[in-house]
Parts: sequence; structure tokens; C-alpha cells
Amino acid sequence: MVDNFRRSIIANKAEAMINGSVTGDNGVVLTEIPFLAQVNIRGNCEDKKFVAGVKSATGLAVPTTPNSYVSKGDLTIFWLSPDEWQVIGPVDAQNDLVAKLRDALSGQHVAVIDVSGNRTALELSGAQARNVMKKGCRLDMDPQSFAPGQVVQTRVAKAPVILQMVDDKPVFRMFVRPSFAEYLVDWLLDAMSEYRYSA
Amino acid sequence: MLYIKCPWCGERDETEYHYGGEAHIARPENPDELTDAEWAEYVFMRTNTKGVHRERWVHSDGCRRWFNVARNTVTNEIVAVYKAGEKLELPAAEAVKAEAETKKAPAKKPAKKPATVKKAAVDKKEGA
Amino acid sequence: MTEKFRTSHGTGVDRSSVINFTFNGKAYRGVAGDTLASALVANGVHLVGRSFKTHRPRGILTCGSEEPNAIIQLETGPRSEPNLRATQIELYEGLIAKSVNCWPSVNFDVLAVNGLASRLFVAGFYYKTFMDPKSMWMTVYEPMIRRMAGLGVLPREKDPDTYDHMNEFCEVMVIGAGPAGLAAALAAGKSGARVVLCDEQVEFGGSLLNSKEIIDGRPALEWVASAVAELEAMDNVRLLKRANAFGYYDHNYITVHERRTDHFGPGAKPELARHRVWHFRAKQVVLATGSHERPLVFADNDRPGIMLAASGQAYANRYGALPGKRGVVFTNNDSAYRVAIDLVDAGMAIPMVIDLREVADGELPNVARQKGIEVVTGAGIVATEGRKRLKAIEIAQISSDGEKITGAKRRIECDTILMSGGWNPAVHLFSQSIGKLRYDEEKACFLPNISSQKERTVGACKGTFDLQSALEEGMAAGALAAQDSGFGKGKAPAAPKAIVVVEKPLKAIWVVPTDHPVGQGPRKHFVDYQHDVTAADIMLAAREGMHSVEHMKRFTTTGMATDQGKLSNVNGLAILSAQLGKAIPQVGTTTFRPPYTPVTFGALAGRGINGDLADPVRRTPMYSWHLEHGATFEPVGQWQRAWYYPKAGEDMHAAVTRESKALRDGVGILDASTLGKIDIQGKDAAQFLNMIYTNAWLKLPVGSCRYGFMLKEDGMVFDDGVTSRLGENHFHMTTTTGGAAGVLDWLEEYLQTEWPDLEVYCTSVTEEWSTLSIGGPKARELLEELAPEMDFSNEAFPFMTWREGDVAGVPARVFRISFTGDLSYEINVRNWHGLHMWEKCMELGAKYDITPYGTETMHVLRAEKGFVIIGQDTDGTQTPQDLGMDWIIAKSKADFIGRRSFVREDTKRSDRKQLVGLMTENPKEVLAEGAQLTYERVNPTPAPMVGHVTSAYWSPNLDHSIAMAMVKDGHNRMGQWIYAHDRGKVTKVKIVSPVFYDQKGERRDG
Amino acid sequence: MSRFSIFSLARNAMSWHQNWPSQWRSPEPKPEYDVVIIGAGGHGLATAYYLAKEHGITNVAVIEKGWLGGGNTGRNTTIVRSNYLWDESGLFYENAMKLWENLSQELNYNVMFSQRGVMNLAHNLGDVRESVRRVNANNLNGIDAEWLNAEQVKEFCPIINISKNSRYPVLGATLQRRGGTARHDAVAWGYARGADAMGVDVIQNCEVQGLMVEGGVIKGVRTSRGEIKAKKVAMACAGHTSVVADMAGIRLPIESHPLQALVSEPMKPVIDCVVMSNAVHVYVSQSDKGELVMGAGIDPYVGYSQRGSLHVIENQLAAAMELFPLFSRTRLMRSWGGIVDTCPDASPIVGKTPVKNLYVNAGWGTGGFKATPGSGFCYAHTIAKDEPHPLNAPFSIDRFITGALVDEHGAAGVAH
Repeated sequence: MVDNFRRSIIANKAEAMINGSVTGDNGVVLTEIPFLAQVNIRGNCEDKKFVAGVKSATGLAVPTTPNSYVSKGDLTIFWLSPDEWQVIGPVDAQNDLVAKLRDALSGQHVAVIDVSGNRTALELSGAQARNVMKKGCRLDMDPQSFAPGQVVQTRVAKAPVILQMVDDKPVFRMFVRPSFAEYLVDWLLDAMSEYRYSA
Repeated sequence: MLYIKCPWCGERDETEYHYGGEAHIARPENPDELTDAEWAEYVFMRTNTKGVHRERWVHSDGCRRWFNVARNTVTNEIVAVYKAGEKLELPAAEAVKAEAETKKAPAKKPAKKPATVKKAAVDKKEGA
Repeated sequence: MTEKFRTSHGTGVDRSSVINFTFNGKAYRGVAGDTLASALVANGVHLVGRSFKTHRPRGILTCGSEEPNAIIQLETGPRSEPNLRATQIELYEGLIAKSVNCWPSVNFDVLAVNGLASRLFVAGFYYKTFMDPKSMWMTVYEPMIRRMAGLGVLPREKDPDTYDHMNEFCEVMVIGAGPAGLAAALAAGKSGARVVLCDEQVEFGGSLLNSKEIIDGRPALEWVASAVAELEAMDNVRLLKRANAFGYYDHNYITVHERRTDHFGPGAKPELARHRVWHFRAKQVVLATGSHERPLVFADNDRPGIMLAASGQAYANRYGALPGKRGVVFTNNDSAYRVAIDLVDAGMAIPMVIDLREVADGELPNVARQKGIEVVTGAGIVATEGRKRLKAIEIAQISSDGEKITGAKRRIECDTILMSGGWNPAVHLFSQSIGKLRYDEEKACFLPNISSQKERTVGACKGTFDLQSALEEGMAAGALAAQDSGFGKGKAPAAPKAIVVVEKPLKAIWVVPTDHPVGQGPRKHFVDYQHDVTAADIMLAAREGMHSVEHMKRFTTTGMATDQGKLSNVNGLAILSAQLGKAIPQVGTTTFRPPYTPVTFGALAGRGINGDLADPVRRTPMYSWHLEHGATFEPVGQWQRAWYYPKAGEDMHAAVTRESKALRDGVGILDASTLGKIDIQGKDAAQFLNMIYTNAWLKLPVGSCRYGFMLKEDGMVFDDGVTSRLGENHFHMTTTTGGAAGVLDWLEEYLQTEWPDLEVYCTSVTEEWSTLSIGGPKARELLEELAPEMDFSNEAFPFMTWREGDVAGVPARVFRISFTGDLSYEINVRNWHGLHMWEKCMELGAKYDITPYGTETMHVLRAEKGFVIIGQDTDGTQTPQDLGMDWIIAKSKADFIGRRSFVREDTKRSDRKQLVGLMTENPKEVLAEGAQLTYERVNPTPAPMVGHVTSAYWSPNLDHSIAMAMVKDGHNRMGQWIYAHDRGKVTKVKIVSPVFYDQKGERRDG
Repeated sequence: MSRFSIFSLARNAMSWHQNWPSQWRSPEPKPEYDVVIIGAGGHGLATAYYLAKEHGITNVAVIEKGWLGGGNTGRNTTIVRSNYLWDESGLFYENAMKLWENLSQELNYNVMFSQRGVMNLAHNLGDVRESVRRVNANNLNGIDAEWLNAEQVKEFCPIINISKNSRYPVLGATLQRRGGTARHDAVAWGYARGADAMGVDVIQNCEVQGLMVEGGVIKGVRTSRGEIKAKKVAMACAGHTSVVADMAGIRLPIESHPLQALVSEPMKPVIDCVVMSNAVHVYVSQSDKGELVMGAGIDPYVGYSQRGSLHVIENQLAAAMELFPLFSRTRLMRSWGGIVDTCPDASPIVGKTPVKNLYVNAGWGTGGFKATPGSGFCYAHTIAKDEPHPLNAPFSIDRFITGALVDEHGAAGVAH
């Protein structure tokens, strides 16, 4: 069923993102990927039952390495903290995910929370994407330090984000709280301006 | 800009954290049994160490874990980072340094705070 | 005007590419590669500025960032920039520059009259005078001082340029791209480590750019070119030119200020950030920051035409601009002989080198002699002539202790002095890193001694002044730094071969005598040029008890000018030491602080200078609707909340009156999405809440809600909100808008550090949910229409409970809670449904004349009910009892956070300031929030204040003003009249219950 | 003490300034003093001055581990104001203000106290409420204070951006016209010279290494230059108070934090008053030399390093650009840090300690410089009489036990 009621909080920025993006080999492109399913899981990964439960519900082994994620098909699990993970799934998958996870983990000290609305996703890609990230993010963005398979919680400019390295084209995905989304878009578009000029 | 190693997320800039003050001040288990002065000791009094200071930070922008840092407040050198509930064994060299920092104060504290409170509380925390 | 002093030799300029520019209103020509200073030198212009205090004519002294004299106002209009150094301004076509701090012109400066009174204007004179009469300080003396002070002028317009920041990480950061730095970068780069090499100059090469050294049998610049080419070819190496490493902070955090577009002039594209501040976190640092030549302190050593020797050499060799027609070299060391030789080779007349040392028998002096230059040893310049340009000097033999003139004076006509008092390693960054310095007697300078961070120092910065050793040190340090950062084996590549010239030691004579005792005659020995500080000033400071170098600096202002003491600090310290009869290390040095050279404010602000980018503005999903419907916004922390929705012609009062009545009579809708929301789960969740809140939580039924206070351990209220039980072990907590992040950190603090055994998880869901508060007698009807399948009757859905269901086609949690006292529901839907839900409410609510209301109306309505707002009615000094809310403290609980503090002497007083309502005599008069209260009407000052008005509004529903206040002993004074004071206005007010409206609470059920 | 004046200046100019006497002696420590003051900053020196002047106690040593005036006295942004919220603070700082107003004449030393007016900006409705509250409290306490609306703010300080679209819109400001700035070094020097002239020994390069306590009574101090006996010992050592108090086993509710400040290059005058914005941590004035003098926010962690983090300055300047767009093209010339001793309620501790005849004066946070004369005046009284002056009685250590805090946090009036 298509949900005709939902609206992205930055729907008003769609055009600005298109105009602000620079295509081509030396470009950088900013887009929103709204409405992704996001489910937060709290639990004890040293408990085999927990690991098994997550596995049975998602088909994925819960990542225990800090700052990493695992993916299979259209599901991804982010490590967020020693007892916290976030499952990212396709649009509208959240109800199913929550049900499966709660079922698989019932009886354990866990929390499974649908947080699909708690953040929206921005994707920054292109040859200059890494340079744009470096302007706003205080983490080491070089490929040897931040590679596909890694996800961190940090800040871009002054917006808290979950930052996923999707692939090394590079593609960065930022999960940002909706209230910060317009600020972050404005900030990124401003930071991209020099590449518009030089392109 | 301090560079602090979160025990889980790794090294991050100071701006990702919030400072949580002196570490190892455990909340008394039976506040009602304390005198006002003893309660004030818990709520307000701080060591404010010049030298290696054990303090708490929380990785607010990251994993939201509270943890402990032993930092030299004169040089900002971080001597150790350890998780909440863990004990810190200072490396021998650092222990000597820390000792040297406090050497200047040979006069020792009269026990302003009943040792039992602190001890009980500390045991509780560090055993946790 | 033609470039009369331009030669055909400059290695760094392209004489075929002519650039026109204007200086002090006059047109000149320069060439590509010139700085403003070199172009002026080429044109024979030396008078470029006036000193700060006595407006003495000053010339170009240096060729770099240490320049104290040639201070320029560049361009006009919004891009005008004050206080730039001519030695660092790259020439571009059409450049317009003028000297600062002179009027009407640098040639004829009225304030030069100050020079007449210079005998009065000694160090610290202003501490001794301008005191009488007292009133004249503010009216006459200080305004006069302020008018005279200051250098350039800030443009009044908004800066049209942009700035940005870049955060980078590297294994090896090499600062300074002279021979040692280039070598270090090469060695480190070959290891594969990420290497950064930065330099403040336009080109890499450092001192080699200015000299005529030979490396590997070729001109050194060829080696530089090949080294740079090699580095450029390495993917792992980043090269930054025009990049001043200005700060060395904790944990190897290096900050670099890069000037990216200034050299294009005003035509630069504003999209390109004009300046960039780089933040580097380096595993290892190699400091190759070089050294600064030190001026000699001799009589009237500040005339235009007097220049540092190596700078004169740079103008000749690099820029092909001769400093003058006929000059002398004045030195205490061998390095200046190179200058004499190069200048002669370049075509300048250098008849003489005056050497303070009794013997000058090194290789270089001998070469100079072979060139026919007269070398006068054991002698010094004891006087100079020429007001706007040096005309002549007098030299004489000096006693070996440097104290007095021993022979006859000899007058020599010349237009240039090239002076060298030795070299100060640029230890600024090393010192900033908390590295410890030591004083080296033989080199007469401070050198790095003990490193504090992961850093190595090489080359001239380490006191290694010979080229071969500098190259070798660089190679070694680069390789080791790479190894320590995990790359390579630490083996240094072979260094190239330079020609080794042995230099003899210098002789430090800190003040060259003249024919009267220093400071006791007309001749002045300048130490700090820009600030007009003389040797006599420093001696005076010492006499007056300023024995610490810091006292001396502050008393005389030595080192406090825009050159930050690069030229003056060591000379000043040495003169102070001599005056005190102590060795230099005993008197100490000063601590160097960032920045190494001044950094543009805009660059430090970064993208932040563009309004909203400075700090996030947080918006709710309904923000766009509020905006379209004319809402006025109120900032609450970073959030923008709708404040009120004025209709055409309405002011705030009218809008709020309309909104308030609408809610009490019909139905109103408020965007409450900004409230903090925390999901709390686990078998110990209720027990945890029992410790966190003052009231009891264990027995709250599932499906119910409860209002709670959180206290800090000092017993004072710090946040509040409604928390609902979603399941046996599952709660939904709300916090204040501003408190959300702090409360979550605080909950985690207790959970993780005090009670780690509790099985509780807290997760922020603030933005998962959009919250719409729908209130008023018609609220139920609207809700029933929005959610036909839900039962909103009082029986099925009583006050302080919550239900889940489909509302307007989307899943929702509906909480029946009220901050207005009226029947009220808070609908929570997923963030992305917020706008839909709002629009649906407006659509279906139209027939009830649903009225959107903002925070102001919300405040009025809650005040009518006497509900407090944390942060408005409280300020961190109130207990729940002070707020008249004893009922919220569970008597049954042995402990909760803050409880113990209640029984402290001051906290348990019964006459603390307490929350009450206030009514004015005149119903129309609305008190001022912040009015102070007294028991008595007339009071002398200081008057005993007994409290203040925390909230005050016009209540349309009561047709009366209302106010809430904290009043000392207020709970015992109900019905008493007291007095409110607001900026001279006194209003009689009656203490009443803070619950003004519907005191029996009959309206909340509709 | 030779008097300073334009005439003495002219007279000395005749002899090329060769005959100026030292402004203070450099005495060797005596074996014993009536009072030893630890710390030769503004507070310690002022205390010695008033002990001698008001109480006739001149057998006093002020001992200093470094150079006099070298701590926070010489590192602050020199703002002086007395518009504090609570009666206790307001009356205390107002007493200091009255002393400031005659200080140059009192000390015969031009401390360049310049009452150019201090504005505290309000950027949101909460700020406005708190500002009005403070103005009214000040007025009733006899302290000059005004509320200015945005247009009046602009009139008083024309370069300020009051656009409604600013990220930090200016809704108004409080103004204390009698507030202003002073020349910080001169305050220390003036007090040192004045105290010295009355016989006080100011002993520099003398570090306290221990406190001699016997039976709960202070007997003296152990220093790097030997033991010095004293009937009374008074701490005035700001950021290092915890360290010194610890030598007597006293614990305090104090944390020492880095606090940074900076100056720009000097420019022709652009701003004549002092502007403070607590909300965004911008505090700015322009010195008589033309430099913008700016204070930043306090770094959050305990620190004795006298250095802070650059991002604090970057954030401060970003906010400053919004308020003063024309600052963009000036340049940061110097930045530095101090060690501020902060109390949980943002008010100081001035009074007795559990050790008899040992006194404490600390916890000034950002208020220390402006308090200098008042602090010295009251502290001297406390030491001389062994009981607090009524003005500093509320600032005892005991308040942390009784709960009678003087909480200046909520009042938007704390910083600087």
C-alpha cells in the first residue's frame, strides 16, 4: 500500500539539491532518500540468544565491531554502540521488521523500536564528495580510514548524523534528524559551491 | 581540541563528547544517614586535581557511553581511557608522575568526609 | 614611474609580465612574482609607513611575515582590508594600497608632532598621568588616545567573500618548505605515509628562494624544483602554499590558514572560499619553520633604508630589486657577508661591512674582502642621518664589551643599511606545543629543547643554520616520523650535497652605543619598531621594578604589535637581562601563543559567517505550514516554534486574545513536536523512574500517564514532563524542548555509572514523533471525526491515559493530557505524517473554527491554570515545595535524586521564595515579567526584594491580567498586598493562588 | 612613594627618566609576618593594600610563585560591571564599582578605568525576561541599569546587526553605563606600589609548597624560599586554590577551567562600548590601542594548562560575525588562556576556612577582575577582624552545606 500521507521534511529542498549538485566526473551530487525503514535494537550481543534472534529476524549477524555495518539484500545493520544497533531496510519494511525482531527476541532484555521517522537520509556522492565531507566532518574521511563497511555517529557541520560509507565511488549516506535536515542540506549545498564554480 | 579515544568508537575530537566532571564520586547509598556536610561533600566538593585527573566523559554524538579518562590537567596528555566500572592501573611511569604532582602537598587531608561513605560507594561502583 | 632599482637577475619574477598598481595615490609598475614590498623597493620607494606612537617615518624592514613597518590598507570598499604587510601582498593588476595610520599622507603626517613630546612619551607614561582632574579621563584624555591609536580601517560593509574549513588527517605533517622541510617531506613521502607540507610563502624553497646556494652542483632552486616535482607526483603528499601554520594545539592538532584567492585581487570569484582554515590531526609533526633574522639595536636604527640583511639579499636575488644605490652591511655574524657579496654581484655599491666582532676571519668575510669590500671590525654604527630616507651613517670603534665608543667617528654617505644581529629560530609552534626551550649562548638564541608532543624540529628552527646539516636533519626526521607513524623503516634517503661554508660564531652586542648614554639624548635605539619601544624604555621598565620579562613586555608593549614580537622579543629580553645583571635564561622567555601570524576572523568563523549556517535552525515537520500561514516564530534553543499566528491587522495582543478564546470556547491546535521524547524499556524501568522522578511510578497502570519533576542532587527542579506507561516494562517519557538532550545524557549517566545493574534501555525518539496538541471543549468531537474507530469518551479514555489507533489514516498514539486545563489530546504520529495530520486537523476542524495557536497563547492558557514552565517560572533555585507542589513528592520513597537536599538548613526553611499568583488592582494592567517585588511600598535603596514576577499576561478568558511570581514566604501571605517594581513604575498587587481559572478543574473532561 | 603626575613626568623627562624609583621593592622574605597572602594577583595585592590602609596591618607579605599580576589579572578581558542579579552579588559588586570609580586617584596610578557602558544582549524571550528582571533588581539595589530595545541598542552601538533575520536576533539589551573596562596590569601594579609604600612585602618567585597547620590552626607557609611563619594566612590564588587548600586538607567546591580570550590587530575605533552576549559567548570591547578584545566561553574540562581549544574561538567568532558582520576582515593577533576557578553556583567563596586563621578567597569564575577592589576590601576586613564583612558574609563555604547558594547561573549575568 502506498502511503500517500507522508511528506519529507525537506521536500522544499528538492529543487535546490538538483540545482546545487554538480554532475560529471569531478562533480558532487546531493540527494535525499526519504522514508527508509529504520529499527533500533538494544540488547546484549554476548548473549547467543540475542545474536540468534537478530539473525533469524533479519538474516544478518549483528555486527559487534564498532563503527561497522553488515548488509545483505536490502537490509543493513549498523553498529551504534556496544548494546545498540539500527536496522535499515527498504521503504515500508519497518512494521514487518519490528514484528519479526520482537518475536525473535521475546523474553530477552531488549528494546526494539521503530525509529523510521527519527531520521531521514541524505546521500552525497561523486568525486568531490569526500572533500565536501571533510569540510564539515571532523573524522578522518580518507579511504584508508573510512571505507565501505563502516558507519559512524558523528557530526557534519553542527548536525548530529549517522554517517555510512556506502561505497568508494564514493557515496556517503547521512542519517540526520529531520529537524536538522534543512540546515544540513543548506550547509552542504554551500560547501559544494566551489565545485559548481570549478566544474 | 582534545583528541579523546572513546573506548568503543575510537579517537574523536573533543566536540563529540560532553565532560562529566570528576570520576569515582559514587552516589551514597543511604543519603538519609549522612550529615548535611557529608551530603555537600558528595554533591559539591571536588578534588580539582592539578596533574593526572580522573574524569568522566560521555560520547554524546556517538555511542552515548559514559567512560573514564585519566588526563594530565597541566599538559592535557591523556594517560588512560577506561570504561565505567573499570579500575585504572596507572602505568608505573605515570603513577610516579602523578605522585610527583601531589608531592608538593605533603600535608594530608583530615578526613572531612567519613571514609566509610566514600569507601562503600567506591566499592559499589568499581565492583559494578 | 620606472623601476629604477630593478635588475635583470630576479629568480622569482617574470620581468616580461608587467603589473600596474597604485600606492598612496601614485601609480607604479611591478612585475609578476613581485610582492607589494618588492615592487616598491624596485621603484625606490622606502618610506611606507609611520610608527604607532610617534609617527616616525618608516621603511620596509623585512621581506616576510615578520614585517613591522610596511603596514598597508589594501583596496577600498567592502573588500578593503586593514593592516596587511606589504611584504606578503602579492602584486596583481590594478592593486590599490595605502599606508595606515598617517594623515594626511605618509610623507607629511601631522601626528609626527608627537615626536616632539617623545621625551615625555616613555614607556608606561600613561600610568603616571591623565589622572587629574578625574572627569577629564573620559572626556578628554582617553578619547584623544583612542583617536590617535589603531592602524588601518575596517570596511563598514558586509564582507562579500566566503571562508571555509577543512578537516584532515595525516601521518606526517611538515611545517615549512625550506631545505629541511622539503627533505623531511621527501623522506616521509617515500614511505607511503600521508604527508602534508605547508609553507606560508607563495613558493616552496624557504630561504633557498632568496639565496644563491648550490646543491648537488646546481643552483639550489633547481633542486627545489625537482624536489617539489617529486612530491607533487606522490599521491600521498599534500602540498599547501600560502598556508600559514598558525597554531599547534593539544594532541598534534595543527591549524593552517591558507590564503586562496587574495592574489587574484578583488576579481576573485566569491564562490571560492577566500581563505581556508585547515585542521590537521597529525600522528607526527616535523617543524622546519626556519628562523628570523634579528635587527641590531643601534642609534636611530629605524630610518627608511635600514633593512634586515637577508631581506635585502632576497630583494636582490629573488625579486631583482636592489634595496638602494649604496649601502653598508652592519653585522655581528658571518651570514651577512653573503648578503654583501650577493648585492655587489647584483650591481649595488656595498663599500663596507661593519662588524661588531673584533675579528672577522671566516670564509665569507674573506670572500667579501676579495670582492673589494672594506671590512671594519670591532666597530658599529653609532648614528644615522636622513629623515625620510637614510642619508649617512657614522661609525666608530666600540669597546669589546660593547659599552662605549672608543675611537673617532667616521661619516659615510649611504642610503641603505643591511643589518644582521644573528638569527632567532622560529620556535613559536614548538613553544605552542608546550615544548620547552633552552637558551644557546653561542648562537645567542632560544632553541627547542624538550618536546612535549609527537614532534621533531629540524633545520634553522633547531639552530642548524648550515644547509648541508639542515638537509640531512630533514631527511632523517622525515624518515623517522614516518616510521613512528607506522610507515617505512626509518632509514633516511641520502641528502643532496650542498657546499659547506663554515661560519664563525657571532658576538652578541645587544645595544650598540652612541655618543650619549642610551636613552639620555636625542638618538633612539628601537627594539620594537611598530610600537616605538626603545632600549631606553626597557631599561626604564627594569628601573621601575618590571623585572619579569612579562612585566617588561606589558609595561613597554614590546612584542605586542602586529608582528607579535618576531623581531623584538629576544632583543628586548637581552636588554632587560643586561639591565638586571642576570643571564638571559635566568630572566626567561615568553610563552608563544597562537596564532603564529595574524589570522582573519572570517576564516576562523568558516562557513559560519553566512547567517543560518553558523548554528542549526531546527524545524518541525509543520514548519512550512506555519510559515505559509503567517506565523511569527520564537526561537527556543535551536528550534523555531510558532509564537502566534497574526491575521491581517492583528498585533500580538489581538492574535493571542483570539487564539486564547478559541481554545477555551472551541478548539485550538498547537505544534508540540519539539518536546523531548525518550523511549524507556526494561524490567527495571519503573524502578529507574522512581529514582529519577520525585513521585511514585511502580504502580502506574499500563495505559496511564503521569506528570513528574526531575531534580538535580541539590534538590532543585531541572526538568519536567509527562511519562506514560506503554507496557509493563515500557515507558514513553517527555521532557521540555530545551532539556531533551541534557535529560538523556543525565539518564544514561545514572544508568551507566551508578546503577549499571538495572535492566533499562533509553532511546531518544524525539523526532520519531510529531506532536499535535488539540484542546478545547470541541476537541473530543474533532478527535472522534479524525479517528472514528477510537472511543474518546471520558469512561473509555479518561484524563491522564493514552490510546493507540488510526488517526486520519495513519497510526498514532493519542495522549489525553492537558497543559491548558481544558479537554485536550496530544496526537503523536510519525514525523513524516506530521504535516498530513496537521492539515487533516485543519480541514476537519474547520467547522469548529479550529484555531492554530502558538507558544504565546500556550503560555497564557497554562498560566491561567497556574502550571509552571521550567526555565521561566523556575531558574534552578526552586524545590517542588517552593512551587507549591508538595504533592508531587512521594512520601513513601526512601530515596530519589535530590531528595536528601530538602532537609538542609536553607532548603527546609518555610519562608523561602514560593510560587504564587498575583492580581493587579487595575484589571487591565499587565505586570512586566521580571518586575521585582517588595513587601512595602516605598523603599530606600537598597530595597529588600522579596521576589519577582516570573510570568505575566493578559488573560482574555478572565478579562483580567494575571501573573505568577516567586515571593518570599508567599504561601503564608495569600491575600496580602505587595508592590511590583518595573523601571520606576510601582504597582500594587495582591498575592493569590496561581490557579486563576477553573480552580475546580472541571474543564479538563470537556 | 613618589607621586605620579604630569609634573613629575615632566621633571623626570629633564633627567631622561633616569631617576624614577622602582615601583616596589624586591624584598627577601622575613621569618614571620602578621599576615601572609598567597598570590600576588589583583585580589591578593588589593587585600594587602586595604589591610594596611584600612586596618593598619602592615607586617604583611604577599607571596607569588611567578610574577605579580601574572595570573588571571593579566589575562582577562578587563570588563568591569556590577549589574548582578541577586542582592548578595549586586551589593558586593556595586561596592567594588564604587571603589573602581576612584581607583586611579586612590592609587595615584592610572588604571584607565573607562566607563564606556556595558551592554548585555538579549536574543530570545527568555533572555528578555531575565534581563528585565536583572534591571529591576539592580535599580532597587541602587545599581544603574537600563533596558534598551533593539533600536536603542543600535543607537548605542551602531555597528551591531539588529536584523530580525540574524541567526542571533537582538531583541534588546541591558545597559550599565557605569560599567566599562580598565587596564588590567595597571591594577596589579597600582596596588602593588601602594601596598609596598605602606610596608607590605611583595615577594615574587616564591612558591608555596606547604601550609603549616598545627592543631587546626595555621602557623605559616613553606615556600621555595624557606618557611615563613604567619599569624594569619590568606589564599588569593584563583585557579590554584584547590591545590593550595589541599595542603591544609581542605576540600572546596571549585573546579578550575581554561578560559580563552583574544585580541585582534589594532584598528581605528569601531566600537566604543562593551558588548556581551552570554547566549553565544561573545564579549567584545575595543582597547585604547585599537584592538578588539574578546572573551570566549569557558572550556568544559578541568585544566591548568592556560590553553584551550580552537573550536571554542571558532564558534565564538562565527557568532561574532552575525552580531558584527564588519569584523570579518580583521585578524586575530593573539589568543591566550587563563585558569578560572568556578563554583557550582557561579558565585565566589570569600571567608574563613575550617582551619583557624586560614582564609579563602576563590571561585570567582569570570567575575574576578571586576571584583578586584571590592574583593580586596572585604577580604582584608575578614582577615583583620576574623569575621566576614557584611558584604561577603553570604559567600562563605558553609553555603554549600546549608544550601543557601547565590546562584547567578540562571541570571544571564554570570560570564565575564
